[in-house]
Amino acid sequence: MIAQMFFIGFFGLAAVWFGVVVFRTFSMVRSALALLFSQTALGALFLSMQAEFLGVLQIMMMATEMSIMAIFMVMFMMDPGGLGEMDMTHQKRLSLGAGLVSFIAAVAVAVFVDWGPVAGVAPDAAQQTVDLGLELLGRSMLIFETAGITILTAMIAATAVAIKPNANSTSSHRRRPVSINNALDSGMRRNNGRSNRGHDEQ
Amino acid sequence: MNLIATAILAPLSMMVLILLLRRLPAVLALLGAAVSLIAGIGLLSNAFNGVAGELILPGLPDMPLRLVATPLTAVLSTLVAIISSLVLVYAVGYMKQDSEKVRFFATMLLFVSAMQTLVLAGDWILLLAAWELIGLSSYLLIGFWYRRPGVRSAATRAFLYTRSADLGLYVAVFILIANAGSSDIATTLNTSGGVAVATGLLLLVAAMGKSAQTPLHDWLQRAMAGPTPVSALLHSATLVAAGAILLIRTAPMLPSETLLVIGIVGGITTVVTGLIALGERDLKRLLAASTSSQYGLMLVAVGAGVPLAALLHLIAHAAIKSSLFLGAGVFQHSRGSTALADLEGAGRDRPRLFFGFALAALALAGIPPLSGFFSKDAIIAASLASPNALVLASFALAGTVLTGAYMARALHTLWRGETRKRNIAGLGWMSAGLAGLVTLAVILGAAFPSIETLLHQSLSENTLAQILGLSAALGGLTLGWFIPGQRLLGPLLPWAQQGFAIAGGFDTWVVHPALAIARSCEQLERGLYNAALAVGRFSLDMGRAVRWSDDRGIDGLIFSLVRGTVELGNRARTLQSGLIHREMAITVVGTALIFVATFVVLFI
Amino acid sequence: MSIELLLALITGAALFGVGVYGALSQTNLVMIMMGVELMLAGAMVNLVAFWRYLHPDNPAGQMFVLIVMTVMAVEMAVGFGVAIARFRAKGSVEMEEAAELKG
Amino acid sequence: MTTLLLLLLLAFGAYLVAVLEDWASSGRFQLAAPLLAGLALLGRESIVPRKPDRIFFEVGPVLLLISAVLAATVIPLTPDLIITDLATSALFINAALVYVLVALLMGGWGPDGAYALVGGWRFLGQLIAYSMLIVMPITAVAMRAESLLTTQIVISQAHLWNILYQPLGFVLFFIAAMALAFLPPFDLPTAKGELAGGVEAEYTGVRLAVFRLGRLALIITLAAATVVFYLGGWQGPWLPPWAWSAIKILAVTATMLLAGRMMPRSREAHLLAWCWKLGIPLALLNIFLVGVLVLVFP
Repeated sequence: MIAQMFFIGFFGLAAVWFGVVVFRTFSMVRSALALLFSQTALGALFLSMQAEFLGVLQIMMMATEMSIMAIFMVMFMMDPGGLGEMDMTHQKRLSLGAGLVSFIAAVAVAVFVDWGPVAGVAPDAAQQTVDLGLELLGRSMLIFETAGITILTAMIAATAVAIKPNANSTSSHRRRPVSINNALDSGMRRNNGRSNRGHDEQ
Repeated sequence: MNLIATAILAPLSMMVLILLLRRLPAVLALLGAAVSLIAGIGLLSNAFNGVAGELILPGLPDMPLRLVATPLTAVLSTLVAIISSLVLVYAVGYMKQDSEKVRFFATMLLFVSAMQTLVLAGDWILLLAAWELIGLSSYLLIGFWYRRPGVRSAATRAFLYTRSADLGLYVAVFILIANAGSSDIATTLNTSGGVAVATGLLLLVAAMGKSAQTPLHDWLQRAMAGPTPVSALLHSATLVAAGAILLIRTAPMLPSETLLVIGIVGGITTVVTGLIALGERDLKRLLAASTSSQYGLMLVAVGAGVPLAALLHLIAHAAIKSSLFLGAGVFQHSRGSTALADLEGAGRDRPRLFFGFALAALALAGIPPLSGFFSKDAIIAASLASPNALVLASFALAGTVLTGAYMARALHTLWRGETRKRNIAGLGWMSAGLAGLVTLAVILGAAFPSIETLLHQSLSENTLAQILGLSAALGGLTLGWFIPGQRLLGPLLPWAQQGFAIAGGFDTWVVHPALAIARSCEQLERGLYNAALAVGRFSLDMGRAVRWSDDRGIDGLIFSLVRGTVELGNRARTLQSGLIHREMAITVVGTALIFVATFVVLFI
Repeated sequence: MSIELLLALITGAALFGVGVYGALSQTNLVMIMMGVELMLAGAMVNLVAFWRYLHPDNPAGQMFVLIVMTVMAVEMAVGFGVAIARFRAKGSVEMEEAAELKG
Repeated sequence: MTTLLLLLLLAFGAYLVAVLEDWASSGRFQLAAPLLAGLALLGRESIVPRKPDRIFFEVGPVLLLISAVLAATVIPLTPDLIITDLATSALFINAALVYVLVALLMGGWGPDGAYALVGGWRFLGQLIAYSMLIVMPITAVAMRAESLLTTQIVISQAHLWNILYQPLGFVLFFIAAMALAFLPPFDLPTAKGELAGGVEAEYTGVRLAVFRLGRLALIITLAAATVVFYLGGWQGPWLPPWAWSAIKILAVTATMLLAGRMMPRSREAHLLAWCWKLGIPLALLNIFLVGVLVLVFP
């Protein structure tokens, strides 16, 4: 019990700290990976709350997601390395206020609401997995299927949005939209402080 | 009981494989059919050893889907497997030129597996599903050459006919399940009384649709638009057979009144479609019409209370009719058309093929010792033995005579006339399939006693029936050979050639009434329209009066209100910046306000 | 009222607050998405905590967490699709410059 | 105790893999070569490039090693020689191995170098290609074992090994495993020829040694996972379980090392196209077939 309490506190602290780091650092890759570690700490938190399947799943999924996040940062930010140390925030005071207010409100709810009796023991991991499987393919199959369809739709929609608009008409060379490779190269270029010509004409 | 699963899954998996690989479809299709055939034979041997298999899959909560291998279903599934594999062998040759083999063989396999499911189904729900699958795949197959003119409409027509008749099956099944409280066919079979009569009639409707009984016989002839192997499969052992199989399986529960209705419908069908066949100008359409008439004979047998005879005739007819169709397909390839006028003398080109065709035709006419003889005699004997022998027997005999007549007509046309020989691609495969089927058609008669023992029933030997049947068949043959069909029909000719549209036909039964209703509706519409116009005029006058009063007074009020709204809107627009972060900030603040408001409302 | 539950809930609240701050304060689309992810993560912590300490016998709670993960993935996919499209069109994903939605 | 033993075994295996790899690449079979190379690396000065991202630069190699070792903790060598018998071991292996990607990203970003950077991001594309092919065959395996426990999975193959029960899944998993361990022909992140070593380019001395060690551990772990999932784990006649495990693992490792030697290096675009257009449908087909087998022939 004590150990569980300690672990929950520790991993929760780690998650929050990394979450803060996400918005404190200048280097975009750092912030993406900080987000990753915050999510991983959450996975560990789930594990210490005996939700084994969820914990492992969280740890597995978030790694890929956040790495992709990182590469997008590198592609789309003007200063992914954070060498320029430029500030990329606005309406700071309002945001801080909103964050604090929501935090305090949530904590207040958490403290003052009477959560009723607390269950001591959770079913063991294998049993949990079996139950979850039966639940997914049994009572809440419809929800599960809907989630799957939703993901599929999102994939298709994202691809459709992201496809290069005029892929086949290479006639106007100078007004060709910026392609991902150029973005990657330019990200690299900015990162290294060198400048290689040849992409600038495009 | 993995044999059942194999019999169904083998074609299905092969279909999936074909669709995945998109390569060498013929080989895979033959493989699937062969495996399913082996499984079917295994089932049959089990049935001979008295082992009745059952495979129960988890289905609806308290109605599991089940596949059963009783002797009857085992025999049927073996039949389906044999016919389909031989037809597939033939199709390898027939489709040699076609560019879309993948689609063709995949659909055929889907069809076969659906039919196996239907035959082996042990409960109504699975049977319904298989029924629908058959309808779908037959639609796909009939419409296979969907680019050719008329094919699409033919496919759609066939689909709609069967569908509209399927309603009967649905209602019947729901009644049965609701009545017996279980979806198992065996348990539902011992319902009786009024429910049995009603469901029997409904099932009859479904069967009429699927096996093209009058007045729903029209679609079958149009369905000739599909490739020949398709029509061979459709007509012999699968689609059309489904109706008869349905009635044969439910025969134990049908009361006498329903049986009489069934018999009469079958009888009418066999005569009417027989006449149509006599008047036909196209070989395949002739065969199609004869199919309906043969199934009419089976219904007569069912109506006479001897489903066994119907089953035997179903089996014999399956082999015979498929071989006839395959022969017709060869002739079609050699002459490039199926019109009898073009086919004159096509038989002389290939005497061996014609010999096989003729054997099958004689078998259909019921000449001993070919298989048709025994089954037809069984039917005639059954009709003679039945309580209302007068009606049924006369129908059966008439059907036999007509059968002989149009078969002889077809043979006559094929034999007379000059020969124009032309080489055909893939003749080897085709004649292989044809030979196998003809052999079946010839020797199946020998297998009937064993089937009777398998089903623990026996047919009453009746010499009178044999004499009558034989004489009827011979008479029909002579008539058809020596007198051309048109003359034979006499005054009936025009009706027969338009498929007895007045005697039946979908159009008179549905289309004209629908049109009449539409016309009356249109009249009503017109009246309403005029009334509405009158009301409109009146209200227009009212409106003029009101506007005259409106212009004074009320407008001022309205306009001021409008101005106020517009200004409010302009103020609101400044709030809406289009910048994501500001929008989000507004959202958050708004949510917070909502929370506070609810809190206040709830607790203070 | 057990300390573990309270700790977990406070963690969730803190993550949510940080997420709100990030989503509001960042100028870059991807960073905003990070903020949203953090908010969702806070929600997930609460869900798991409620499942574990209030209804450990009901797997529906875990199912709910799975759904939230799905939502995260969907949000990533669509957000990045939009980001790519915008970067092609405008050459940046700075939200300060994106006022096309103004009506 | 078990932990210590297994870690020693892992280190020993890594050494053997190093020998094998040296043999496969240079053709000379000498047991001492890796030792000498390691000593040389330890001895050499370890340079820190200009303007690095210090944290990532240091953490990268260590994280690689850690993730490999973590994945190894749920792999049973004998029925009871396993560190943690998680209830979701089969999933946990993936979870641990995904961090190989993170390690490579860090190692590629940390040193401020173009080649390393390209290598690191390349591996991201590679992951998007292979990860599905790691997860879906494992799904099929778990379907047959009706459990995620690695021990259960091994026991479920008592009568018929999965390599015969679902060969398709084995092939896919094997290829994906090679891509995960960035062995040739999938060694995009550390391509010697085009990227001058890619992620490894900027590392020297101790860090490089740790990096290499982690990579070796990764290979041996993947081989062990293949053995557990498809080759019946410790099962086998006559010999004791641990011997069978060792033999199978070494055999699989040798196959992995030799398989890609002769092939040209694959481009990540081609890899993606192949994996998503061919691999994933095949994996789905595999799952379908296994499902039918499990249902029809229980």
